[in-house]
Amino acid sequence: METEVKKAQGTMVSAENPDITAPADWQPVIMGILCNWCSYAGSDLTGTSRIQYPPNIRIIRVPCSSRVDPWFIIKSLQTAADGVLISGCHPGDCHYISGNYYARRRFLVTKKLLNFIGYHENRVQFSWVSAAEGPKFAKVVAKVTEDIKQLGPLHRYKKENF
Amino acid sequence: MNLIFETDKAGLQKFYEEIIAKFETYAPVEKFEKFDYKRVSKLEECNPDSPIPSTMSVKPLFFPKTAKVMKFQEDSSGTTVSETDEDPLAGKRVILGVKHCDARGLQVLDEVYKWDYIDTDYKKRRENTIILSTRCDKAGTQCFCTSLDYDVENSDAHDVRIVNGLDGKIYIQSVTEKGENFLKENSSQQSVVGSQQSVEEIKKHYKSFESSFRLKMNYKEVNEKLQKLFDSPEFDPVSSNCISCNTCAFICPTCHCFKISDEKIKDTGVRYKSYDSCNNGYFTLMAGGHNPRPAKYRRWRQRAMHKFVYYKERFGVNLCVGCGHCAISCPVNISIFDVVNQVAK
Amino acid sequence: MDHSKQIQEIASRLFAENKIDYFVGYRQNSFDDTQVPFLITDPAEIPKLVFTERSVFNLSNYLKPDHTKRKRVGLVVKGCDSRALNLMLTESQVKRENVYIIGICCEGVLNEKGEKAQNCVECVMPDPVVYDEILGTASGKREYIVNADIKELAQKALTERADYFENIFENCIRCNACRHSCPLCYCAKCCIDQETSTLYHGANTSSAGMHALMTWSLHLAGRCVDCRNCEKACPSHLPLHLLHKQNEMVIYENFQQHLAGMEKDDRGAFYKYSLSDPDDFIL
Amino acid sequence: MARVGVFVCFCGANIADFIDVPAVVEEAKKVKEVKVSVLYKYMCSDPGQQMIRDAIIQNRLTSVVVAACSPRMHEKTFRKALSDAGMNPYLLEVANIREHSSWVHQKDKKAATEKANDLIRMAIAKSIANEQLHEISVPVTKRALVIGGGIAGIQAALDIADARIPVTLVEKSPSIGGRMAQLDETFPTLDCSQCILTPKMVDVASHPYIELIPYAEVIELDGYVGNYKAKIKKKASYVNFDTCTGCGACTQKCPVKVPNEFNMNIDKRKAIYTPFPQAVPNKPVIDAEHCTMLLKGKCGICAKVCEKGSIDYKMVDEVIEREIGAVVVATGYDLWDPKPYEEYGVGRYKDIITSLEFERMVSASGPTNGVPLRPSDGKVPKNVVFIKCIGSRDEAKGIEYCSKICCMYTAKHAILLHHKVHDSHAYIFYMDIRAAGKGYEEFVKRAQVETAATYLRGRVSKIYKKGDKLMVRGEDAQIGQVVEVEADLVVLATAVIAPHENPALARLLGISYDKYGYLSEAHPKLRPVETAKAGIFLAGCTQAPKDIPDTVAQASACAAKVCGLFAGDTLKKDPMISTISNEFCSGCLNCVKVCPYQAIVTEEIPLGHGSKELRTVAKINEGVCQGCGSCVAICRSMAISLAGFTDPQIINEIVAI
Amino acid sequence: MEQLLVPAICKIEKIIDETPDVRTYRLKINDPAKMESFSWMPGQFVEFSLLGHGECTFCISSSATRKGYFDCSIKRAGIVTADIHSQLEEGMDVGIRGPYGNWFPIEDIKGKNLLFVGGGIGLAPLRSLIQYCIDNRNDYKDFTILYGARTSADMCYKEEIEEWKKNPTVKVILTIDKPEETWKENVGVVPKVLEEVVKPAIENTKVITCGPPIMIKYTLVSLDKLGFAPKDVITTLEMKMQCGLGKCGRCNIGSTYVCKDGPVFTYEQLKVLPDEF
Repeated sequence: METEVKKAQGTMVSAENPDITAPADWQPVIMGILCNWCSYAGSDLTGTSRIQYPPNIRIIRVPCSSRVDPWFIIKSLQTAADGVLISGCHPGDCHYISGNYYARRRFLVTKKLLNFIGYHENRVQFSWVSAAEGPKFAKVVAKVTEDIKQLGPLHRYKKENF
Repeated sequence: MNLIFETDKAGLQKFYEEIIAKFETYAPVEKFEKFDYKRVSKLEECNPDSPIPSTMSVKPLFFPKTAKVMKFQEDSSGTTVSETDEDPLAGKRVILGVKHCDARGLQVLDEVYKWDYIDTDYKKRRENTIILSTRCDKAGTQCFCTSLDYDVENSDAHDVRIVNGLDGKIYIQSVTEKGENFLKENSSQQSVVGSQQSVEEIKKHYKSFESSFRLKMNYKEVNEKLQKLFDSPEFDPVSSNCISCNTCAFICPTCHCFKISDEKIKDTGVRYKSYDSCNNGYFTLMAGGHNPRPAKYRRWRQRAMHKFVYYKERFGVNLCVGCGHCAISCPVNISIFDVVNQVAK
Repeated sequence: MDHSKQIQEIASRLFAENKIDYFVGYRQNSFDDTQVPFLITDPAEIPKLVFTERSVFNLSNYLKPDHTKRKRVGLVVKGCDSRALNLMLTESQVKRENVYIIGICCEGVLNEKGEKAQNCVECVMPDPVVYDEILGTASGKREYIVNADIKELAQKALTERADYFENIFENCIRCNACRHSCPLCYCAKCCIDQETSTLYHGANTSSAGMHALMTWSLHLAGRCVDCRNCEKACPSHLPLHLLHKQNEMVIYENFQQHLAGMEKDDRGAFYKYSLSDPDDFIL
Repeated sequence: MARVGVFVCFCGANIADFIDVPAVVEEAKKVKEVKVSVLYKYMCSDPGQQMIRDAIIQNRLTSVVVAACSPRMHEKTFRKALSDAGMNPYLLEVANIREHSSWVHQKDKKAATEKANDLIRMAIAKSIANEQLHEISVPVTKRALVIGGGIAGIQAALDIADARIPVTLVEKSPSIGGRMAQLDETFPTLDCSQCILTPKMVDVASHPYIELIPYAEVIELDGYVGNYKAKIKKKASYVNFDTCTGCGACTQKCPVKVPNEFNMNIDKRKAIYTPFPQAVPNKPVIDAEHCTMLLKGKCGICAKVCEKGSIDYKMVDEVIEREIGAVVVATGYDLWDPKPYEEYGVGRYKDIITSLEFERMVSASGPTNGVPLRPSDGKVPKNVVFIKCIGSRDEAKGIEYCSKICCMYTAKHAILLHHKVHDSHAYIFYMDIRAAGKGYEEFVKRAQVETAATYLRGRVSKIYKKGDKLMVRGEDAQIGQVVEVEADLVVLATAVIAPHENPALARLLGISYDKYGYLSEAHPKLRPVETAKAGIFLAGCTQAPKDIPDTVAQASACAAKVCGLFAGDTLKKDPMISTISNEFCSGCLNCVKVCPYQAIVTEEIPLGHGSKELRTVAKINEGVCQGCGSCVAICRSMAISLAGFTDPQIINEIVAI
Repeated sequence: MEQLLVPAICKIEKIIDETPDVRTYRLKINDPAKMESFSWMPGQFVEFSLLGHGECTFCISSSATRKGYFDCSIKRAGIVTADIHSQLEEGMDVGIRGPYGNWFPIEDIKGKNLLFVGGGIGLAPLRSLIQYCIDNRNDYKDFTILYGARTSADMCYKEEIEEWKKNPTVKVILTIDKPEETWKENVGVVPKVLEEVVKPAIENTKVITCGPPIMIKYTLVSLDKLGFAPKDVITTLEMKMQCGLGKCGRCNIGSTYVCKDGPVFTYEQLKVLPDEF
């Protein structure tokens, strides 16, 4: 009921927790960590193909998804990010042979653990985007952005605002 | 300074309720199956008569596990330092259910904090706090407060003490002037002013309390022996199963070592002061790699000697107050009582 | 489950044959029926050695402190302890020839309240997986049971869970007892303590606690053997097993029923992979 | 303190139209480490680079951030600008504000500008933690491995060997020659395939710098550019090549007959055989699957007739190792199996054949001595229908791509048919005629005019049997009518596909392949012969369908690449690799297990300062490490750091927003 | 306490490269009033913070008799010092708390012959005292400065040493551990040169020494051999410190707080301390 009122007033109300609200024009910050060989190349292709996607993502380049230590995710969630997207090569396509297989295991456990301690599962998402999948990258970013917009701003465990 | 009220369980409840309604009150609150001093707004939330292994001492209310020292901001013109937010522990407040040993711990800590540079924050917190202690009826398995250099019965570490008498009587007694004034202003209407008889009653009851101790030692002898035992080989075996965690120091009511650390995000940062422990191998590690206390037994020696010799030497009071918190919390049940007695055997 | 006599005999023999420098077992506490770890170098102290269902502490932890590290050690291990030891062997922390392992077919130890401990109720491997000598009767591997607390928490609403864990992280005093009591936390310098490390948080706030405990539990994911040394060591009595059991469950269910330290040379779950690992959570 | 220079590129209108560049420049100035922040139309141009060089010197910059296109585009260019100004090139960071902002947020200038600001802030923050890095030089083994002995492999091997670089050429079948050896004449010149190929094959066999290993496969490849170690399995041939003279007595006397795959199974060969008369090496091998001696232990005729005693039934597979510096992969192509075209009666009607079967038939040395014959009755066909795009450009049944060569060889087949059977007539059903290439269009014209072949634009919908003829029903799109052609023989121009072994080979070599199984080049335009793995190159159809001239060109390009790689005594290697701190390493050695390149070894170091006791720690082999960072993320004590992507760099990026 | 831990912001006036790994930072507190009231005695130390990186303890290496600034000489040894070296430039801000600790017994050594024995970066606290004594030259008798370093490049305060050499009332003896081609002064470790070259008179002499632990150890032996009474030998101790206020417990040696009761001790005082430094 209260939620409805807030929504009617143009306030964004989190689907995760109705106590979390934000102005209607609130924009999330999404930390994107992409592997150099597939996903970063894919995101470049999105650019060269001029495929438009929401501007909320901030991209960090790493050599391989296996470089992604779970604390990158935790640190991101503790600082500016409202959500995290990590993307690598499709299984079998890893430039470094097996990196994404190791990464995949860590990602699953990290995602479930974060969810277990109270982060919505959509806060942290993963994708495989190959160098050829420019359109897919745009789609993934759009989906993740939309998901996180539904969840609203992340407040818990944020580094205190100095 | 010997205002005594005699009351019963219901009266005491009322007395507590009144305080909680009126003041910023802290009391033992059960959390994860142990007691911890937390802010309370209702009597039901807490248990001022918490059982003895309370684990957490009252220390964090005066010396918090982490405190902001300052904030700083850098920009192209330079650096500016600013004070932190208001100290959340500096207001007028009352703490209920403090054990005698815990209260004594604060008294002991006062010495180091008022020595030379005065810790004004600590001082303010102390001054603004009224401590209502509850005397234990029975000693815990690791308690040895009566064996040390202070008089538990006549301790003035608390402002007001609450003693359970026999046959359901409860005595509320002021110990300090601060306590007396507090009692005068906040005495429960139901309370009956006690008499000389109640003083006797309290004393009598103390005897039975004293006799319930499992651990007893001759403090004077131990202290004297230890002074000469810096090089004792016994420190090694007594600390052999120590796993070098910092539990004992962090929960000790009188351990006061801390570290200063900065945390910076972009151009703003905060300087924190947080607990540290001499059991930590890096504690005395200097830049360049020199470490005066690299081995575990050396760190244990420092801990034991500091508690039983050095502090006494310097400030005239024994740092250990015999609360037994460390032994209860120690994952391998090392008791400082055993350590010093073993070394000073 | 009283193996005190046998252990005393074995210890005497090992000392007599000069096979060990240290023996690590348990000793009765003088004031109640609990036991503490007991390190001896002097055979005269052997009669104090005991082993009963009160022998709780995971003694593999004593293979990491400096004074036993490069010595020959005789060690008493239960099922879970031996799994930890197995991983320490796999991860080159202990030389097999330096430890003489007395494995005990565990019937479960008791918690503080005198009941059978939860991890023993849910134990998958009560028998030692690595040993030189075995005491008791092996009962074999049991079926994996999802931790009851995890199941209960998973039922709760997300925000409720978040509040619950925030409370945990808030109450952590960062004493690091959990880490020091864990046999698998043997790093020379812990990443959380390294002042050079980006993980370092000097502060003791809930976000720092969350960061530290999460990092810690992820470092133990696929390695934790559920001995619960950490939880018993925690002075704040935090339910640390929740984090580990959650990871263990996810790993067991998704990665070929991996359980840490069950087999010789079996790596932690994060140091291997399978082509058939779940992929459906990835967009 | 760090002194950072920020250089923002307009990229003409590419960036400036969608991002408020001057505002971005001003925003960057707010970061206290930034000493200079400027913009320019084209940062990658000479004046742009000059601007960077000048600013570095004038402002004593300690790191440089270029906000422009993707680092994958111009990182090298700008690094060079830095080194030209005397600065370590790895102090550069590129903020990708074109591909990641201006091009993808063209409708929201405000958001694109904000994002650009953040990306630049992140790059500045990262650059502050950048360290000076220096290229690593590793020794090279100057020997190339060529996998595949078709025309691509032959050409590459010869070109490399001519540069006096030793080459090991591995071919899986008993002879080199590949697909080209099966062809009759080649378009557009109609010169005889064998005539131009055989001399090259002989050259390979006799070249002092080429080691030819036929009937063998590469089974393992370890190491890294310049320092690979290959394991090659030589399949047991049961014939001692050293003593065999290739007299052929054994093949004549062998009683076992087996379908001849070289001739597309049109005729039979023996169980001991040379694939074709001009084979190189011209030595027979025993087909272990069919030899009765090997299968049942009876027969042994070949051994009896061999004067040299070269037959050795006890021979086993042999694994040999070669240290090599570079690999050229030239595994060629397969042909698509047209079975899914059921409506054509493929498999039911014997007189429907594939183009390569037709090719073998018209070959002078082929099974039918150069005359096409109907498989059903052995008669010479008069009306022959050729159908193109069988499998190619057919998403439903086959593959999406165009096989590139079918238009040309079908035209060739029409001409050859005309040459061999003068009174014949060719009907060609086609979708398009793709004849781009030197002399190609003319060649198709020649087929249409000289042989009067009937080109029918349209798909064939059905083939059915009528008497001993095949009725081909299709649409002639030009007249918009259904046509039916009575055919004696139908030839299907089946699609070119990647060899089915390619994925396994790619995994073995550590390179990637596309969804069709073709091996992936590093860049489709600019690095068409390299793979993403340094030192491995691609030649011929293994990368994509090609005709012979293109294949030869690519093979020569590979050779040039290999020669370039071997030009110096050492190789320069990217310094972005891992290093392990002894101080922090706890010696769990999980990194050793995780490393995909076996780049981590162990090392014994003193336990403490001056201690005699030792402890084991992990150590990176600089030459082998490829910088993936797998070990970094699994190292619990954070002892490993990956240059260029260190924890402080990444954390700086994360907190910079 | 928290306020006591808040540093004053100082500007770096000048950075002097002393040796490849030692730099002297000349500092001035931004607030003029604070700078005015900032006074110290030779031997005292400050807590120097590079904000966001941490705090380190350094002695003040100049004398308060030289007004308007103070020097800290910093050797690159650990993480924070490495950051200090790599990040700080002239004109930047740092935090300073202090001065803390005791100082050299200025009054006790009045009217005495002074022998300064320094090694490496150990000259820093001595420099403060030397400057002080030179500025009050008449209060003291003979001055001898013995300074040793591993190599000539590792010598700190080279320009100032030249100045001291020019001063006729100061005797300067330099030594390096191993011979070097262009080196014309003594070669050999400090204790050896002390015994063989300096041969100091014992009468009415105070020795002030500071240097790396190994040097101190053997210098004390030499001084003993030469017949100096422990009470006439003064040194300063290096100990891990954090607060400088006698609270954090890090610098405890027995019941002594090095940060309050030290860092200056006589050899006599050191002898009774537990061996934990």
